[in-house]
Amino acid sequence: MSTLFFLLGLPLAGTVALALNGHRRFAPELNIAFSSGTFLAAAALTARVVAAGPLYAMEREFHIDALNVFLVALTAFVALTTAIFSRPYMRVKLEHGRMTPKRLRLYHSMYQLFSFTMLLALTTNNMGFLWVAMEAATLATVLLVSVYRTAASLEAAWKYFILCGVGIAQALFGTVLLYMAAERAGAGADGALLWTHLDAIKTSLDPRIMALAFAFLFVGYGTKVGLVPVHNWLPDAHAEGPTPVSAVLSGLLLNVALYAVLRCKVLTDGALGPGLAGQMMMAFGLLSVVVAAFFLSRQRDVKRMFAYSSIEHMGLATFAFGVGGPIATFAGLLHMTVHSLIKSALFFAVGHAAQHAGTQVMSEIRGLVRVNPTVGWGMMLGALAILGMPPFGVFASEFLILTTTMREQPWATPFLLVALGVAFAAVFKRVQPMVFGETELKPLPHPPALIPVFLHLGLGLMLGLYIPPYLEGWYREAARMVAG
Amino acid sequence: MSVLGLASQVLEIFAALALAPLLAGWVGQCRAWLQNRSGPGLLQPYRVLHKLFNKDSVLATHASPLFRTAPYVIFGCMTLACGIVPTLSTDLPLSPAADAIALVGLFALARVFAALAAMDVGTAFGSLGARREMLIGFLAEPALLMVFFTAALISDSTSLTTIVRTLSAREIGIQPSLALAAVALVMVALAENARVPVDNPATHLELTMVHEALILEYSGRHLALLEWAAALKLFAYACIGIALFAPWGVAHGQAPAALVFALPVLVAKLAAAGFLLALLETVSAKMRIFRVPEFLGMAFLLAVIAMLVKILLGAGPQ
Amino acid sequence: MSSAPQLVAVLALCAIWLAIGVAGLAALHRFHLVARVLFPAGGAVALAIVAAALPSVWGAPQSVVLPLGLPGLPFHFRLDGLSALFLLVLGGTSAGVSLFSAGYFRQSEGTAPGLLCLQYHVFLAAMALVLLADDAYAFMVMWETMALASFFLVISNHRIAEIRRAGYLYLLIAHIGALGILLCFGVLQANTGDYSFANMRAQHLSPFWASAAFLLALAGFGAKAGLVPLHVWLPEAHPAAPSPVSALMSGVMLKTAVYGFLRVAYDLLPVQFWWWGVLVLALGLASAVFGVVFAAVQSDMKRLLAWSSIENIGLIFAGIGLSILFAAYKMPAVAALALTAALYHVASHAFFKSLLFVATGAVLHATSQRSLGKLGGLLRVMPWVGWASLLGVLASAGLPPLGGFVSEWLLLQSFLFTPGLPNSFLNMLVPAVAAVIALVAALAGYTMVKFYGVIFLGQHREEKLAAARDAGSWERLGMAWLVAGCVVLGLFPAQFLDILAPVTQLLVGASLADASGGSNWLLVPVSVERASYGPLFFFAGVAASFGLAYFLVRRLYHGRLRRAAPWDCGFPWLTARMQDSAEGFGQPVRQIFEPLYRMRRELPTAFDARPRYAVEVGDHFWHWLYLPLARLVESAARAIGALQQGRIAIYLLYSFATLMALLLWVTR
Amino acid sequence: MTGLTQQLIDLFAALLLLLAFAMLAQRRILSLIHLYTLQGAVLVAAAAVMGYATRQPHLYVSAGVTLALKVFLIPSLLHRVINRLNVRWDLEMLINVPTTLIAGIVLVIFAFYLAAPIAGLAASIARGTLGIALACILLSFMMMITRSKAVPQVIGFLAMENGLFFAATAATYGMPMVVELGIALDVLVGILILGVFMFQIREQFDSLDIRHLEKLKDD
Repeated sequence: MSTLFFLLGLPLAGTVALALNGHRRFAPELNIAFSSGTFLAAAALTARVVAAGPLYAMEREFHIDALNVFLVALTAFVALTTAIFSRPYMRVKLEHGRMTPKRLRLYHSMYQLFSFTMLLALTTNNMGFLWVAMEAATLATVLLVSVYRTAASLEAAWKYFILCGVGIAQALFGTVLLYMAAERAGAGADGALLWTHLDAIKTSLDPRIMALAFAFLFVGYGTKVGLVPVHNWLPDAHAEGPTPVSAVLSGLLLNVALYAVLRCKVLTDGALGPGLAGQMMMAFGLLSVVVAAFFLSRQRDVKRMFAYSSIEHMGLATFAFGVGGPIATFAGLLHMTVHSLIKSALFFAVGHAAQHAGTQVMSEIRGLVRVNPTVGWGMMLGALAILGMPPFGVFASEFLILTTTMREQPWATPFLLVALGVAFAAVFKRVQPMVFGETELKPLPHPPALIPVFLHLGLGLMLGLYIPPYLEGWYREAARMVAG
Repeated sequence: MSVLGLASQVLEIFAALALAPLLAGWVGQCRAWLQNRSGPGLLQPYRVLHKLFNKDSVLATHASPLFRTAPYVIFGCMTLACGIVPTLSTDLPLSPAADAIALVGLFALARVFAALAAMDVGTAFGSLGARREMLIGFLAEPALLMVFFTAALISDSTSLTTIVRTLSAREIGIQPSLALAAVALVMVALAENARVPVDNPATHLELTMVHEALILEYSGRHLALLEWAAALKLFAYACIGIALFAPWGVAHGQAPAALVFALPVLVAKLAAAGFLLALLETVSAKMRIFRVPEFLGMAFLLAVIAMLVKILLGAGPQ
Repeated sequence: MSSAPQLVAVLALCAIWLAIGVAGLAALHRFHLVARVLFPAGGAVALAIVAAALPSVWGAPQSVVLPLGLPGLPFHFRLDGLSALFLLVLGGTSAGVSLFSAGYFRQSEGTAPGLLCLQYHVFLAAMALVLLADDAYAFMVMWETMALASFFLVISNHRIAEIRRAGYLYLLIAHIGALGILLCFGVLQANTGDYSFANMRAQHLSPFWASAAFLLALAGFGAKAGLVPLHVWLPEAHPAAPSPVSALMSGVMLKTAVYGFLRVAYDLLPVQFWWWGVLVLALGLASAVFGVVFAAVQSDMKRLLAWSSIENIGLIFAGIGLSILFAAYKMPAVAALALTAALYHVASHAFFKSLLFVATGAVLHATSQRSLGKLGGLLRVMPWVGWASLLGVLASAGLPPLGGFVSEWLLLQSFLFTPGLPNSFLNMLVPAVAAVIALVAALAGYTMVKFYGVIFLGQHREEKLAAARDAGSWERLGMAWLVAGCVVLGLFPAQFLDILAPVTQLLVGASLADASGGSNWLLVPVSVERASYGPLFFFAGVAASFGLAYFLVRRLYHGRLRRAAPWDCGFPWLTARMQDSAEGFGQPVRQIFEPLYRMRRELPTAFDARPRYAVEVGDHFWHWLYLPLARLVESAARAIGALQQGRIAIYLLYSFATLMALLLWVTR
Repeated sequence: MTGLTQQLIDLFAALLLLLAFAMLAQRRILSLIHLYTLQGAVLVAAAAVMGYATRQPHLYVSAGVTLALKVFLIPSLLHRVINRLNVRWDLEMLINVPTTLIAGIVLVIFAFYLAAPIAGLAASIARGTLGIALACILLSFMMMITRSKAVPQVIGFLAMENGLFFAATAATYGMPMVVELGIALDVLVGILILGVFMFQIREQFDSLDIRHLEKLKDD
C-alpha cells in the first residue's frame, strides 16, 4: 500500500510545498522532483499490478485493476514530462511579464493538486469519490486556466467553471441514482458506491434507474470528456490557459473523464444488457468527430485548433467504446493512450512555436523548421501523428476502429471518412505553412525542452509498430472488462 | 522459312522500291491528263531522284545529327512497311515480325522522325509543318487502325498475311463493313500521303502546306530519300487497300508460278488505284487546314462504324 | 527463416536502405559523402533487390512474420510472383534513379542533403515493403509511410508556396485514398478480427460486400494511381518534386497502387463480376484520354510528363479492367493477355517515365527552366541527355520497337477478343473502346513530339541556353541504365513474358506462355496465325534498310555536305521566337478537344497597342468537383461554427437540451 | 409518526419547488440570495426530519454541514460579494418571466414523468419527492440559462446543488458520509473561487455582465 500512499501523497505534499515555495527560483525543479517521485511511485505500482494482479487498499476504497493502472502510469508520465516542459516555458513567460512569482506559485501548487485529483479519480474505487475528484480537478484547472488573468483567460476559466460545474452536477445526480439502484439491489450502505461491489451485482441493478442514471452520468462526465454538444468549454480553456495546462487538459483530464464514463458504462451494460450505453456513446462520439472536424477548418489560433482536434479524438475513442467488442474497445484504449501522448507532445511543440512567434495566431507563425528545426519537425511529426499517419500509434487505433466499424456499424463509416478527411485537410493546411516556408521568427532565449516532445513522439511511434506484451496484456484485460 | 518465301520477300521489297516512284509518276501523269495537261512523263520521279542524289546536301548551320539521320530512318521504315504488306505472296518471312498494328506503329515511327527532324532546324515553317503533320497523324492513325481492326475481326487475326489469305478466299461480294472501311481507308490515305483535299503536293504556299513545310530544309540526297520514302508510303497505302479490299491474285504458299503471275496483277491493280487517286484529287478542292480534323474525324467515325457493323451483322466468312 | 531465403534477403536489403537513410541523417550536411557514397550504395541495393527477387518470380510464395506491429497482428511479409514482379520494376528503376541522384542533388537546394537521403531511402524501403506486406496493418503502415516520405520529398524546396500547396493537395488525397483502402480491408477481414491476407483470402464474401470492398479498393488505389477524377494532385505534385523523386513517384509509386489493386481484385477477392471490369475499363479510358489531352497542351515540361503519367496509368487500368471482364466470364487465356498487357505497361512505363523525368531534371539543372517556352535546341549542347530522352520519348509515344509499343500492342490484341464475350452489350461497346485506345496512343505521339521538339530541337529560345552543360557522369550512368531498360523491354518481349507468365498464372490461372509455343523471338499471344510481333526482326528490318540505303547512297553517289543558314523565306530576321511555341503546338488539340478543357483566353484585337495573348487551361474536375466540395465543406463549417458563438447561456442551453434528449431517449 | 414526517417531508419538498420557481421569477439579486438561503434552510429541515424519522445519525451531520454551508457561509459570502462589488441592481433576463415560468411548468411535468417509474423503487420514505428534486435541478438549470449576470448564474448553480442534495436525501438518505464531506468541500472551494473570479472579472471588464464574456467564439 505504500506505493499507493506515495502515489497520492507525493502530489498532495507537492501541492503544499509549492504553495509555500512555488515562487522561488528552484520551484520548477521542485515541481519536476515531485512529479518524478509520483511517476516512480506509479511505475512501482504498475510493476506490482503487473506482477500480482488487481489490488485493493484502504478497505476497498482504492482499487487498481487493468483498466486504471495503465491510465495511472500514463497520467504520472505525462504529468512528469509536462513539468519538464513547463520549466523553460514558464521562464520565458516570467521574463515576458505574463507570469509573476505569485502566479507562478499558484501555478505550481495547482499543477500538483491537479495531478493529485487525477490520480485520485483513477485509483478510487468509490463512485462518489470519483465525482469529488473530478470536481476538484475542475477547480484546480480553473485556477490554472485563469493564471494569466487576462480578459480572455478569465472568460475561458469562467465558462469552464460554469459549464463543467453544471455538467458535473448532472453526474452527481447520476451518482445518486446509482447509489439508489445499488441500495435497492441489496448492497449495504458501505459498499454501495464501491465500483467493484457494483460490478459484482451489476446484473441485479434496476434497469430503469440505471438507464436514467447513465443519462445523467453521461452528460456529466461527457461534458468533461468534451463531447459535442457539451464541449464548448474545451477550446476556450485550451486556447487561453498556459500551454502546459493545455497539454495536461488534453492529455490527462479528458482521459480521466472518459475513464469515468467507461466505469459507468460497464455497470449500465450489466444492468441493461449491451445496447443503450453503447448506442449513446456511438451517437455522441460520432457527432463529436464530425462536428469537431468541421470546426477545425475554421480556426486561426493554433491551440484552439488542437483543442478541437482533442474533441475529435475523444469522440473517436468514445465511438470505439460504443461500438464495443474486444477489438474496438482495445482500439479505444489504445487511442486514449496515444492521443494523450501525441497531443501533449504537440502542445509542447506548439508552446515553443508560439513563444517563437509571440502569438498563437497561426497565420503569423511561419517557417519554424528554419529557425528551430527540432521544434519544427516535432510539430510536423506530431501533427501528422495526430492526423493518423502511420507508423504512429494513432494510426494503429484508427486502423482498428475503422476496420471494425466497417463491418459492425457500416452506416457510420461515411461520417467517419468525411470527418477524418476534413480534419486532415483542415489541420494539415495550417500546420504545413507554420513548419515550412520562409520565416521572420527569432530564436528563443532559452533552449526549448525537446526531450518531452520527442519522448512522447517516440512512444507514440513505438505503439504504432510494437506494443510490448505486458502493455498488450493490460489492454486486453481492460478491454475484456469494458466490453464484457 | 522457305527459300521461296525468302525470294518472294526480297522480290516484294525490290518491286516496291522500284515501282513506288513509278506509281507516283503515274498518278502525276493521270492528273495531268485529267487536267488537260501533257504531264512530265511517267519516269519523272526517277529523274528527280537521280538529280537530287547527285546534288550536294545543304544543311542548316545548327542542324543536329538527328536531322541527318531522319531521312534514313524514314526510308527504312517505309521500306519495311512495303515489305510486310503482302502484295505478291502471303508467304513472307518478315510477316510474323510485324502485324497490322505494328504496321501502323511503323508509320507512326516514320512520322515522328519526320516531325522531329522538321523541328530540329528551328524555323517557323519546320515547326508549323511538324505540328500539322502530327495533327493529321494523330487523327489518321486511329482511323487506320480501326480499318485494320475491321479486317482483323473478319479474319480473326491481325496478321496481314492471314487477313489477305482469309479475304482472298472469300467470294466477291459487297460487305457493308468492308465497304465502309474502304471509304475510311481512302480518306486516311489521302491525308497521310499529303494529297488534295488535305494537302497539295504541288504547292509551296506557306499557309496551306503540310508535307512540304516538313521537308523544306532538306536538299540533295536527304531530300531524295524523303521523296522516295513518300513514294513508298503511297505505294504501301495503295497496297494496303489492295490487300484488304482486292486481295485476289496474291500468291499463296509454295507456288513460284503464282508469284510470277502476281506481279502483273499487282501492277494492274496499282494502275487502277493510281488513276482513282488522280481522279479523286482532280474532282476535289483543297480544304482549309482547320477543316482537316473534321475530315479525318469522319474517317475515324466511318472506320468505327465499319467495326460496329461487322459485329452487329455478324458478317464475314466463318 | 531459411525456408524463405529471397524474402529474407529482400527484407534485409530494405533494412540496408533504411540504414543508408539513417546514415544520411547522421551525415546531415556532408554533401559529398551523401551524394557520392550513399546514393550509389542505394542504387547497388536496388540491383541486389532485383537479383534477390528474380528467382522468386517462378518460386513458391515465401512468408515471414516479424515481431512488430499490433498485438495479435505481427507484420506478415510474403513474396510471391506478383510481389516479385513489382520488386523487379522497383529495383530496376530505382537503381537508375539512384545513380542519377548521386550526381543530381546539389548542396544548397532546400532540404539538407542528408535529410533528403533519409527521406529518399525511406521512400524506397516503404515501397518495397508495401509490395511485400501480407497483412492489412503492415500494408497500411508501409503505404502511408511511403506517402509521407514522398510528401516530404515533394516539398523539399518548401520555400515556394506553390510547392507547399502541391504537397498539401498530394498528401490530402493520398490520406483520403488510404482511408478508402483501410475500409476495404475492414470489409475483407469479414469481422474475424484477423487482418492477415491469408485470412482474407479464405473469406467468402457476399456479392454486396465483395463489391463494396472492390469499390473501396478502386477508389483508394485509384487515388494513389491518379485515376480520373482523383488525379488532381498528380500534375501538381510531380512537377513540384525534385526530378529523381518525380521519376520514382511516377515510375514506381504509381505502380504500387496498381499492385495493391491487383492484389485486392485478384488475390484477396475470391470472385470478379463483369461490371467491375467495365467500371475499371471506363475509368482507365477516361484517365487515358484526359491525361493525354491535357498533356498535349501543357507548357511546363514536368507537368506535361505528369499528365502523361495519368494517361499511362489509364492504359494500365484499362488493361486490368479488360482482364477482370474476361476473368469474370471465365476466359482465363484472354484475361491473361489483357493482364499481361497491363503488367508489361507497368514495367515499360516505369522505365521510360523515370528516364524522361530524370532527363527533365538534368535540363532543369542545366538551364534552371521548366517552362517549355524558354527552352529549345538542347540536343546540341546536351547530347547525352538529348539522345537518351529521344529513346524515352519514342518509348513513351508507343512506337516500335521500344517498350511502350509492346504493351499497347498486347492491349489492342486483347481488345480483339471482346467479340467472344457472351454479352452483346459489351460486344458493341468494345470497338468504340479500342478506338479510344488508338486515339490515345496517337495523341501520346503528338505530345511526345511536342515535348522533345520544343526542349531539344530547334534554336535556343533563350540566349543563355547555349551555355548549358551536359549531365555529369553519374547522371549519364543513371540515364544509360534506364535507356537500357526501355530498349531491352522493347526488343526482348518474349523473354520478359517468361517473367510475367507465372504472375498471370497466379492471378487469372493462365498465361501467354501456354500459347506462344516456345518461340523466343516472337511475341505470340495466341497463335502465329492470329497475331505475332517480333521486335528484333522489326528492328533488324529497319536497321538493315537504313544501313543499306546509307551505304548505297554513299557508294553510288557521294557524301558531300554543305552548311548554310536555314532558309528564311526572304525575311531577314529569323529569330528563335518564330519557332512554334509549346502553346502553339498544343493549339490544334486545344481546339479539337475544347469541351474537355476549362479555358480562359485573353486574345488581342487588331488595334491593341501592346497586344497580349494568354491562355490558361483548367481542369473541369477541379472546377466542378473539387471547388464545390471545398465550398461545401466551408459552408458546412461556417454553419457548424455558428454553434460556438461565445454565449454561455447558449452553451448551457446545449447542455440542457442534450440532457433532455438523453432523458427522452432512455425513457422511450 | 411516519404519517407526520411523511407529510412534513412532502411539505418541505413542495416548498423547495416553490422556492425554485420563485428564484426563476425573481428579478432582484438580493431577493435571490434570500431565496437561496431559505432554500438551504428548508433543506436542513428536511434532512433533520428525515434523520429523526429514520434514526440515521449521519443525516443530522449532513444537515449540520448544510446549515453551516448553505444557510450561513455561502449566503454571507454572496452578500459580501454584492456589497463589495456594489451589484444590487435588478436583473435583466434573457427570456421574459412568463415564458420562463411556463417553460418551468413543462419542466416540472417532465421531471415527474421521468421520476415516476423509478421513485417507487427507492427505499427511502421520501421516495415520492424524487421528482420534485429533479424538477428543482432542472429549474435551476433553466435559471442559469436565462440569467445574463454572473452572480445570479452562480446562485443558479448553487440552487442546482441544493436540488442535488435534496435528491440524495430523498432517494437514499444521503450519500456515504465521506462522500458528502467531499462534496461539501468542493462546493465550498468552488464558491470561494467563483467569488475571487467575480472580483477579477469586475476588475477586467468593469462589470459583472457575462455578456462581456462572449469574445471567445468561432465566427
